[in-house]
Amino acid sequence: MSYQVATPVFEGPFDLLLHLITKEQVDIYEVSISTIVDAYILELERMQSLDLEMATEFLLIAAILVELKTRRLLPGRDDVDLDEEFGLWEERDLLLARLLECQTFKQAARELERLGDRASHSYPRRAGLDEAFLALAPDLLAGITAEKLRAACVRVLAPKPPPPIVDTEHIAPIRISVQEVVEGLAARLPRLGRATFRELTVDAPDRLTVIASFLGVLELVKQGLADLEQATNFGELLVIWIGDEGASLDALAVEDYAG
Amino acid sequence: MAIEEIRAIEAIVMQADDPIEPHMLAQLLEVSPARVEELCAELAESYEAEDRGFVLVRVAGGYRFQSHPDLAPYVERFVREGQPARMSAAALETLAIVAYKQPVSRAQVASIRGVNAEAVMRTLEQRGYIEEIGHDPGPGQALLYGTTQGFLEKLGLDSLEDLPPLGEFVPGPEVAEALEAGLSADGD
Amino acid sequence: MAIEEIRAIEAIVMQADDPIEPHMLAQLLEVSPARVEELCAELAESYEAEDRGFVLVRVAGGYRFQSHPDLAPYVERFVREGQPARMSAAALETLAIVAYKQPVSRAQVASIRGVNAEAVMRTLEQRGYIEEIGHDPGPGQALLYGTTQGFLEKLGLDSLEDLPPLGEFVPGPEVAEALEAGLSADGD
Repeated sequence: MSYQVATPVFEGPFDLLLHLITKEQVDIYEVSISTIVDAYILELERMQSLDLEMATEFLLIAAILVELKTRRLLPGRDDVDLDEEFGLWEERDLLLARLLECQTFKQAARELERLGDRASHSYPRRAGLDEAFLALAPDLLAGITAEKLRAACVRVLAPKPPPPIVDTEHIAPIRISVQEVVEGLAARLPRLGRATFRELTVDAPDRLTVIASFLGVLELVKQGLADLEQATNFGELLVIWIGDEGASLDALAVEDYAG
Repeated sequence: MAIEEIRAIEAIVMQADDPIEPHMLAQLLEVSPARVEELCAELAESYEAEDRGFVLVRVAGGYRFQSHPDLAPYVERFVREGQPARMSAAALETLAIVAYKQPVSRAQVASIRGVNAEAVMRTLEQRGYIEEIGHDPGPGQALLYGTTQGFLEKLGLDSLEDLPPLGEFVPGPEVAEALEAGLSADGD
Repeated sequence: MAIEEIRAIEAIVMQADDPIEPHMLAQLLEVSPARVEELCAELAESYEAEDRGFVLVRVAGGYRFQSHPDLAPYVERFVREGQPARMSAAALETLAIVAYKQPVSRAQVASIRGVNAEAVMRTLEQRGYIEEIGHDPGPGQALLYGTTQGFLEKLGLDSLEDLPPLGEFVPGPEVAEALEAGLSADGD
């Protein structure tokens, strides 16, 4: 696969999508999955440690796109489950709404920057009170003892209590460990030799597991144990084992995902 | 001959190190806040008319003296501590979300941006742009964030109402169409 | 129409925290110190003639704006009614960090406290409890702060070594209580 795709650094999945759609003026269906994977791997290489949350978000969107794309390629539309179809449209609309929202805040950010730039040319007076008036100001140290000072310092330096309950309202918990998935794949793939991504994830219980599997595949590619192939732009993603029989996993690299 | 109130405002604002609120000036001068606003507007105009090197501005809910923006090249040479580092695009976008959606939790910001917001929000907090302003009353009790006085000061705004309406930034029909086409189930 | 140099002097002196020496102004304006003195005298006269509430004075070897002596009663009232009378928790914590961690930069204090320390440190500096004691040798050359002699005297300490040791981080009863309160449903 090609690593020559010149991509700017993307701040997140929306950034990449917005770039692909608005800047490059391409139909997202014409963007091959390998382009997305390439861009993603480039991002991985730029990152010291992988932000699992961001990777998941990225792949969630990639998964929706792949699903949309596959759907479009179905030979006949008679066998399409209407409920599934509606679900897909809903996801598409949701994605569109999120992209528009993201784009809105990008514009708002530019305006904030402009306001800040303009304000930065005018320097505020902060001199405060003259000595003559300072003498009249209440003594803030009145009643402050060395012991109170020590207590205040300890208060600041003491470890903070954890927030009451972790706020996860909008973020689905990650229940599967990518490390487990990588180990599972490393056990299965050498026997299979090659398998489509769909085959590998056919019994995945939920989308998150599919995403974790995708991450796992990317990890194997990164470690030179697997390669990805896509026969045509619209073809299925093929995972090929290229590692030795008893190839051992780079435990450290995998920890990056898990940790 | 300037009237006493005008002179008193100049004297007090000269000694204040934060924008001083009209109601505080009104209390010190024993006049109505409306009268203070009137006098301050008069003062600001007189500096303008006299082509002074400073301005009296209304910012973050109060009045303060600032150097005239024209003269920034001279002042920049003097200011010892360099201007704070420019904000990254990520920081600006996060700040925009907090400014327009406040009170807002970290998770909500992350959900809008599609990326983890923790590090960026911590930086914004340390740099004085945002602060914790409460807890979500819901079951999660998530910390809620909002913008600070310093945010208004740094952006030269009197209040949050002076932020341009978010509606102005919604992408135009051509962008929405491009996005829609890009995601359309029928492709092209 | 005021000339550029006059306006530049007004701008620089307005935003400066301390009196500015004529030779510094001369350097910034690229004119002679004598010319600066001339322009400043002109400015001072114009404020006098216009009966402004502030004056431009030569003090401690430099120029600065002050409120007009006539208006001292208003400023005194502002000092009594418009200034905090007690040390806020944020101010006390900041002062404690500076006392125990000196020399320390503003950014370091912000990072330890997790919130911006600019305004609080400015107040502590103005009140004479902390002061600039050097520059960070690293890139950026951040200003480093420490506590003053006056601070030690007010606390009845001979030297910084007399500050009670922080000791192990065994939370005292009040900290344990605070932690518990923080964990309870309604937080603060």
